[in-house]
Amino acid sequence: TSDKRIALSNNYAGNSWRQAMLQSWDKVTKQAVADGVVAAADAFTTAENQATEQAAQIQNMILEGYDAIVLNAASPTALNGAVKEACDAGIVVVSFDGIVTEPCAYRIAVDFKEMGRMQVEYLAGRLPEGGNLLEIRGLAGVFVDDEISAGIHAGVEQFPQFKIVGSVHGDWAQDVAQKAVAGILPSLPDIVGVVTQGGDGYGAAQAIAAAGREMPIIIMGNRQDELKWWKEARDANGYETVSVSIAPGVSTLAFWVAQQVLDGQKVPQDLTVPFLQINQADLDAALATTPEGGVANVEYTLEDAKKVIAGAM
Amino acid sequence: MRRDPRILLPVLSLALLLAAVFWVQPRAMSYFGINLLFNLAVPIALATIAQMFIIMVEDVDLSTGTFVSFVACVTATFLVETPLLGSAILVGAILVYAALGALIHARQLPAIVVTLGMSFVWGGLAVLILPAPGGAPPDWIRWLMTSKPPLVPMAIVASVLIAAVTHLLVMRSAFGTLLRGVGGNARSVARAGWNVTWLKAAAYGLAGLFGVLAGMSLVGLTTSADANIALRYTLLAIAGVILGGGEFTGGRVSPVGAVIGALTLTLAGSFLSFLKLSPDWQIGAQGAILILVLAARLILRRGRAAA
Amino acid sequence: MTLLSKPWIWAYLAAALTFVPTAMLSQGVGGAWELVLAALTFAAFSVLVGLGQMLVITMGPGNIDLSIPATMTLAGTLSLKYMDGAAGTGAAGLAVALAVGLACGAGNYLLIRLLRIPPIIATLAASFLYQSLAIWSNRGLRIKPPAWLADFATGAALGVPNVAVVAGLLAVLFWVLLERSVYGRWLSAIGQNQRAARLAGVPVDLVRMATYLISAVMAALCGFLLSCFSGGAALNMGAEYLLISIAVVVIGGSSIAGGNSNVPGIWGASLFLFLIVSMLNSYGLGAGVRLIMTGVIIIAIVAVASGSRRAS
Amino acid sequence: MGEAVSAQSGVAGPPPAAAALVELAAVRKHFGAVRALDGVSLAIRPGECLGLVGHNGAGKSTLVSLLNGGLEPTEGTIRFAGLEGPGAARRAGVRTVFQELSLCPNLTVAENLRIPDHDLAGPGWRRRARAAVRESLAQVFPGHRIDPDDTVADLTLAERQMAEIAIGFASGTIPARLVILDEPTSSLDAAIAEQLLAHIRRFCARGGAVIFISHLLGEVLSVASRIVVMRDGLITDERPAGAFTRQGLVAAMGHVGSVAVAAVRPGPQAASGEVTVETPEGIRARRGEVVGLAGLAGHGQAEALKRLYLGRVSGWQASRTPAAVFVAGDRVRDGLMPLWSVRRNLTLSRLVALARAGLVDRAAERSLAEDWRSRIGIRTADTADPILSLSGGNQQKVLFARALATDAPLVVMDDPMRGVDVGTKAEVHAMIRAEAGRGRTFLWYSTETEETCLCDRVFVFRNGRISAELTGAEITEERILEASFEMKEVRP
Ligand SMILES: Nc1ncnc2c1ncn2[C@@H]1O[C@H](COP(=O)(O)OP(=O)(O)OP(=O)(O)O)[C@@H](O)[C@H]1O
Ligand SMILES: Nc1ncnc2c1ncn2[C@@H]1O[C@H](COP(=O)(O)OP(=O)(O)OP(=O)(O)O)[C@@H](O)[C@H]1O
Ligand SMILES: [Mg+2]
Ligand SMILES: [Mg+2]
Repeated sequence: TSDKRIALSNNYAGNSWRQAMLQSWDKVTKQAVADGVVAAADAFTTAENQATEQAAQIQNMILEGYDAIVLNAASPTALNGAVKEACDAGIVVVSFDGIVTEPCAYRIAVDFKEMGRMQVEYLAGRLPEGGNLLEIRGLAGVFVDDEISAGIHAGVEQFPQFKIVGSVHGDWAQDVAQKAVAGILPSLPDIVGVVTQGGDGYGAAQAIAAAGREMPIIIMGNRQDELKWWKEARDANGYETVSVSIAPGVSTLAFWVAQQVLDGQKVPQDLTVPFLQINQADLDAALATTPEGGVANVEYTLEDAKKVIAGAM
Repeated sequence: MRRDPRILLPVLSLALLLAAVFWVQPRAMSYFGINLLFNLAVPIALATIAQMFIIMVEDVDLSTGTFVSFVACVTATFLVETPLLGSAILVGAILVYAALGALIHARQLPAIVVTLGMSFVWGGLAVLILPAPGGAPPDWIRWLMTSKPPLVPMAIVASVLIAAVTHLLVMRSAFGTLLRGVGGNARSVARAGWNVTWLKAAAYGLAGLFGVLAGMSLVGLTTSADANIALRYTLLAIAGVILGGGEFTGGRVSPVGAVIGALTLTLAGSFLSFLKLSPDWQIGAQGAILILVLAARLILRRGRAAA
Repeated sequence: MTLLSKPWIWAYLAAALTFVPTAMLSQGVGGAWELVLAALTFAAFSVLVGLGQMLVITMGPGNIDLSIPATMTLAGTLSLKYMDGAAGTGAAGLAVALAVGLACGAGNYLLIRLLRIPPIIATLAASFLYQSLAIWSNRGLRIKPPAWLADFATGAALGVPNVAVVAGLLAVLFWVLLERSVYGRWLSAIGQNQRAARLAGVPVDLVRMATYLISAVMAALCGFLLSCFSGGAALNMGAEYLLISIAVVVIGGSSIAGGNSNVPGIWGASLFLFLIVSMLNSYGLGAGVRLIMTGVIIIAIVAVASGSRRAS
Repeated sequence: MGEAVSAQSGVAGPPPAAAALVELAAVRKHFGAVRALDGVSLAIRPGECLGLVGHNGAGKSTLVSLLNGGLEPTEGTIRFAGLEGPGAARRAGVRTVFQELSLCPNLTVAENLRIPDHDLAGPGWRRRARAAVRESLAQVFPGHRIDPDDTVADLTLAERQMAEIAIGFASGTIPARLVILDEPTSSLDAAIAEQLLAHIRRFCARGGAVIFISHLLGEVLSVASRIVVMRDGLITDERPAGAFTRQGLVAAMGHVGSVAVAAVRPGPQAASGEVTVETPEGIRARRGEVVGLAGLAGHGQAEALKRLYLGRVSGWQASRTPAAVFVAGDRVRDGLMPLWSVRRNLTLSRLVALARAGLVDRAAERSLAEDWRSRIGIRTADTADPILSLSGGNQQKVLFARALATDAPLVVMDDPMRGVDVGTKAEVHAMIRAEAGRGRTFLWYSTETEETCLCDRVFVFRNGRISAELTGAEITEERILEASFEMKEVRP
């Protein structure tokens, strides 16, 4: 595939997760280009997080004549028109994280529902008698938000000793989450746990500390500041929790999958990647490898990709 | 002589940009290429026209984007499942727009606040209709938006049509002239015995109508909708009106210019992605190109003043 | 002149109206006080950007600063990167943030003035550049603020949150500036009729530049405090302040047509915007309903406020 | 009283005799405590040209708004050829040219006809509008240079006023029967104004009626068939035009004494003071001199003044003593701050000097405003009143006061007496002379030759260039007119 050109279509770059994703892509694909595995692997980001803009971006990639497009989609369905056009033009489309439903595309999906459900399961293990939960959601109207939230609610159904007494939208932005939590806290009864969508744990902890409440179990989202806060709390009073999110490096997995498809390998349309979970025991190791202010990450190699593909066959 | 050459500037900047795009990406110079470059401009052009009707009466609409998103959600759900109810909702939305225009004038409310408030309302309704992305367009819209007329791509046909119809409506018809008069000097229109409240309602109603068309055509292209799908259109549409030679005050607008402005903005994005900049700077480059296009406007204007 | 005829009173009434039902849900007096503190804290950030935006909006139609979020992000990012969490760098960090604000403001005005671009578009375009700069400079890594700065931003003096004290003092300063100073007069004149202002000897260029500088510096200050408050600068941290900065100005009773502005209303509107979200969250309403209610209430406030203004 | 009764019962009965176009019966109009009109009865019949005069704030424009249907009377009735109620004025063929220009600047001249003519619509309306406007322009202002397709914003002030007048007289679906002209000649030069007067005479001879409001009494005397004098909201005198003399008219308006044009010729120091102004066009002025710019309207005088002013006063700094101040003639566009009070409008140019440590000294501000209110006779109860509640002429006085209240050595005036009544004019002339005597230089563009003749030195403009420089005894109406029209008459 040394003459093939691959493009990354990304819809958002405004948070640390996406920045880490772009960096992983850059690192791995640069090496791949240098090794002559592919001819080019260019990354494109739209200025605003909008399906329409990303659709235009994909159309431009078609015009540019890329052989494959690796895609983190702003919407699972709104890009189907553009993706279909790309497929029709003979382009391989591999979507990851934000996947698309268009059947001709490949999907590297994260089980967001499971990511939500397992948070409640973890809490059930820690607090068998249950209690009240606060849910921090993402951006209303976005697929990921809806999925994780659905998973959390499924978890609460499974473990009926828990009750969600408050739910706020943090828009996946630290400051918004902190503000929303601070606003709802006064009206909440005692809460035993905070279920999140990733990265909002630190803000929630700040708000709860400011209100002088007892610290509930906050599910973390693999951000370095969260891990650090967790470590400090653990060292101080043995605080225990779990951290879960997807690794931004999943973009590199998508890259290798695209490369495999271009190479003529048989690849199933639907692949799954596990999310990256950090338990109490892994905390120190994870913190050591996570850059200051960054996100816990793993990058994938060609071998990893082959394993994932083989596993799905 | 003392005729307005304001349409010249948008045309020139579009031509310049198009030349640049063809230069970096010659493959774009084809039926297929032009269609890809411009088809997403059609809903933007319609939204820009909607915004233009509001700017024409000296107001600004901060809800264009959420309104188009709302319409898209309705189009992708109700209009497919229960076409009658769907149409009724859309007509109702246009009437709401008209009523807002009347309210804004009758009670002398600042349009920017009312439309800001409405942007929350439309956004909330959209989230209620579609909590997660989904839906599908009615077949006829999909067919219309993907049809391939001979010789000239659909995007161009549609743009020309939009420009021509709105030009006739706004610049040529007696009614359009009256509406522009409201923007130019509402006091004297009122003194001449017109009911300015009605006229404002009409301008807003037209904006609503074109917003509805924008949302419907958008779903035709994207094949599904979500509550955030067109948030960007608010600023894009304002920028389009200004790029097209419009001004915020005095009822000075140009429908043809607005459509060209929308095309220019769409093209600017494509031009950038053909340049393959580092991802760090891709966002900044969008700003830079906006500045360049507007600076070109200034240079052209200078040239004219010197001549 | 009765209290009811003040255009800003409605923002406070609305804030009170949203406070009471929320406080009723809360756990006793302590809970209500907690809500007050939270409201003061978070409203302070809105006040900071709102004050700057108000000056810009006072200059009349077409004048809006859309670069506030990007300026906040850039100032927060650069200043925290400069301090790198080290002790004893607080003043220098603040200086860096304010310098970023000055630079952004100067950039905005340069585009507006030299290229004669309408301010809405100029600040929008510039904001993309600032955002890119922020990404390029730190790639979204969240660097922690020095400990004492973080403590200051989250702390309180005599029970009042420090950030609220800062925003309160600045609001007083802005009130004096607008109501009593020559600059305020000039600004108002420009907002009413820029051409006539120039012919009456108002230094229009100076005032306009100063205004864009002030707006950007306020955004930078807000970005600095916010990133100290929330434990680091994030690339998307200013996003919601775009609409908020405009909303607090107009809900606060300033005339959007320019030439007339209103400082007390900014505080009222900022409190209201925080409290309404709290109220709707506390009552467990979903995002859709929450958005709709917010919109309807905003419209209702201006409708009532303008009705009473005309009646008086 | 009897009239009011018949007006009420007249709705059902036949229209009253002599078919008056408009009839006002005991009409009052109050704005809060201000009694703008305090019981006015008036009838206008076809073929008549009614001259309406009165001091600034006498209530003339208020009367116009009532006649036009724009305002509802507080008391009393108005009937239009037997019709009453909203839209009656328009249906009766009443057309109005307002004191403040009221065209839509973003439309073309022809398109502006659409605003007053409600029935102008349907296919070909633009062609019809163009034809009607072109015909009317040719009739009223033969030799004009306005194209019906010109955008109004691109016209000079005089051209805009001409266009608006032409639209007032243009043929429409409802023909014009009564045309109300509120200070129509205020920005026209003498030659164009004469064309208008001639047209009014023709129009009335054909059976049309005109209400003509002006502070230029010569015009009123020469065109009106009947003159009505107003004072403080009341009609104080009403006679056929022949029965008035200029002096009599002035007396009837309530101005006593020195209204006669008193041209105090330059003091000795004026001729010898140092040259303080010198422009590329060739305008020169000395310290203490009153220099006039003359010529037909729109020949570059206003532009030259603006260039000069903007060149001297930077947009980047302000000082206690500005290098120059400007008095605007087009007050809505160039002068007023519409949201402000009279006081704030008045003190705007002197703010730096009124401030201490950047803050405005409000006591000093109030006393400055009060001082000028009485000095220049601004008719308002309180300087805290909004500027827009003042009559047009009084607003103009505020702008005057704004400029004179500074210590600027150069005062640039762009047709500043527009709409100012005779009495005040004389006072302002005297004030200008006194200030010049104290060393200020005045640059004064005026559309009234009579005023230009008061200057020490006059530059006549033609086609954007100076065609003559006149001084002292050379300054006569004939010389100015000559130089306005003849290019060869360069420099004596
Ligand atoms: N603004 C956004 N728009 C769309 N998707 C987003 C957005 N923010 C986060 N995501 C998605 O959410 C998932 C996990 O991101 P996460 O919420 O952990 O990041 P984040 O909390 O926004 O990061 P940060 O803490 O740096 O702000 C990913 O699938 C990512 O693509
Ligand atoms: N909207 C208003 N509110 C309050 N007072 C008003 C208003 N309009 C007019 N007036 C007052 O009514 C009086 C009559 O004003 P009007 O404009 O009719 O005078 P005028 O005779 O036309 O004077 P001029 O020659 O200066 O134009 C003035 O005292 C003016 O201040
Ligand atoms: Mg987050
Ligand atoms: Mg008048």
